[in-house]
Amino acid sequence: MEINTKKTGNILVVSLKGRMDAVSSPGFDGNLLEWTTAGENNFIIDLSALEYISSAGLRSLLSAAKQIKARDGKLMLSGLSGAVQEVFKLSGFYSIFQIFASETEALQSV
Amino acid sequence: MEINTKKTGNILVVSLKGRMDAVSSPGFDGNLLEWTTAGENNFIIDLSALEYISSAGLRSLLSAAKQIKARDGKLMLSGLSGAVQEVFKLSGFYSIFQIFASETEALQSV
Amino acid sequence: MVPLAEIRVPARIENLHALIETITGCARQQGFDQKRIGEIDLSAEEALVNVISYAYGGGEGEVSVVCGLDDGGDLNVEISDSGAPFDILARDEPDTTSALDERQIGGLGIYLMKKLMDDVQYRRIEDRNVLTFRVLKKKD
Amino acid sequence: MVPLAEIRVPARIENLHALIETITGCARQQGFDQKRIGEIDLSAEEALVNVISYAYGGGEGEVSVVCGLDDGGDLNVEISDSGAPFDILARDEPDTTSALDERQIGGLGIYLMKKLMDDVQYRRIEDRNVLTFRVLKKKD
Ligand SMILES: Nc1ncnc2c1ncn2[C@@H]1O[C@H](COP(=O)(O)OP(=O)(O)O)[C@@H](O)[C@H]1O
Ligand SMILES: Nc1ncnc2c1ncn2[C@@H]1O[C@H](COP(=O)(O)OP(=O)(O)O)[C@@H](O)[C@H]1O
Repeated sequence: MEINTKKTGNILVVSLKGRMDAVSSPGFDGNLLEWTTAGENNFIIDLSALEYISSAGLRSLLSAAKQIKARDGKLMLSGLSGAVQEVFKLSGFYSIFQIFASETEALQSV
Repeated sequence: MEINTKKTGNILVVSLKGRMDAVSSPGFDGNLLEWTTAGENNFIIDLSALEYISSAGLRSLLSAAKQIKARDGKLMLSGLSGAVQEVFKLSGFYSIFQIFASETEALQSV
Repeated sequence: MVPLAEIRVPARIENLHALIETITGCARQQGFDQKRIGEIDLSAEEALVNVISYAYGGGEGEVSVVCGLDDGGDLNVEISDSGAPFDILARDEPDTTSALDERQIGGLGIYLMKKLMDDVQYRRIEDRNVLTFRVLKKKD
Repeated sequence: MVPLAEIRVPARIENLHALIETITGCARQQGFDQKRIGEIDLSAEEALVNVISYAYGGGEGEVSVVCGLDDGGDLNVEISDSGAPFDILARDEPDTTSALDERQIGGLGIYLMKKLMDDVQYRRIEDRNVLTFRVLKKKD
């Protein structure tokens, strides 16, 4: 999985690309720790280039949501499609995340 | 392997990323055919993000060089490092390509 | 079952992709579409990661995969280990409805596999845990 | 040889990555560094692509890989097929010096494997072609 970030205002936009699986998810967890330690509090995680997510990836996203909420931060997801959308539906993840069609719409909402 | 292109003057800069192996090389061959059919004649193939090349990749690059030369076109390579550099050395490919340290240096040479 | 492909490797995370690709390779050969292959990919990961993470406690062990077609021409994937007996299908359904604060982390892997595959079975055969899932052949 | 990992799949390009990753998984477990793993990756691809492309003519067949440690603790990788007898090591060295116009396309795969691996052997055992390469264990 490729992880790219860019800062827009006080929001860190994180783009995930490729496979978020049991091999790659721990890298995301490590990055999140770095970002929050550096003081980041508001996140958009854009999944439009994510092709695959397994329960290991869901675990990382859920754990991120809990950590960010505990810090009174904000987490939005955007760009879900295909297999990622299907897995989110099956897991009931639509009801626990703020989800936008695109990164742009997520940015406009704040 | 990811293939990205951008046009700079009359040169098509092609960036290869990831693995150029027996699975991915045929895709490159197909793209080359499209580019030459569309009239492209001058190429820089930037390998700075290429992590791996096998003989199947070498075959595609050599075949590209022969085709482009037959059309009186120009082919430059740039950004070789690590494993790609080692495989080029073992195969004697340094003597048959014009090779530059970076895409910028290749562009400056014309 | 006529085996199409087999792999036996140490149950370690660095072998996860080899294991998964052995399974998706079989599925590709059977002509399943991209979407179904993605679901097989996911189900395979879920089953395999459990073996890798839990079957041998902290110790070393192996995991085997056999793919093949059954008499009806459907794809069968058999994943087995020689760890302590553990029926992964006997677990309760995970929480998929509560809000963020109450939502438990984990337990979704097996649930997804059960939802996506056509039939999932656990058997203890001699000293092995054998998990089998079946993918019905595509209708022409 | 104590087998660390084994895989047997149809000799098809969609199984190439599963085969290669079975081999590099063994190498990782033995603690080889990134550079050496890359060389093993390349050598494995070269040997396997030949089996996939040529061993069975246009027909179907299987390819097996066994990785293990020999008595000296070095990694051995054995790649075998049941195609027509063909000693891949008997070929002439390819052209690595002539200029573009004269440079022949192809023939580099086996050459690279021979250059990079510590020992490469071909044997015909019963009805199988068996190619073995050895990677000396890293010195501490
Ligand atoms: N092979 C196994 N041996 C022993 N325990 C297992 C095995 N597989 C799974 N478990 C147990 O079942 C639980 C649920 O597994 P799973 O549904 O995949 O979710 P997760 O691994 O994300 O918690 C694990 O947390 C583990 O305690
Ligand atoms: N298993 C095999 N059975 C029959 N012929 C083979 C086999 N492997 C290789 N060959 C022959 O050997 C030639 C050289 O192989 P190789 O060095 O890998 O280069 P390349 O495949 O790129 O031409 C092939 O072109 C093919 O004719």
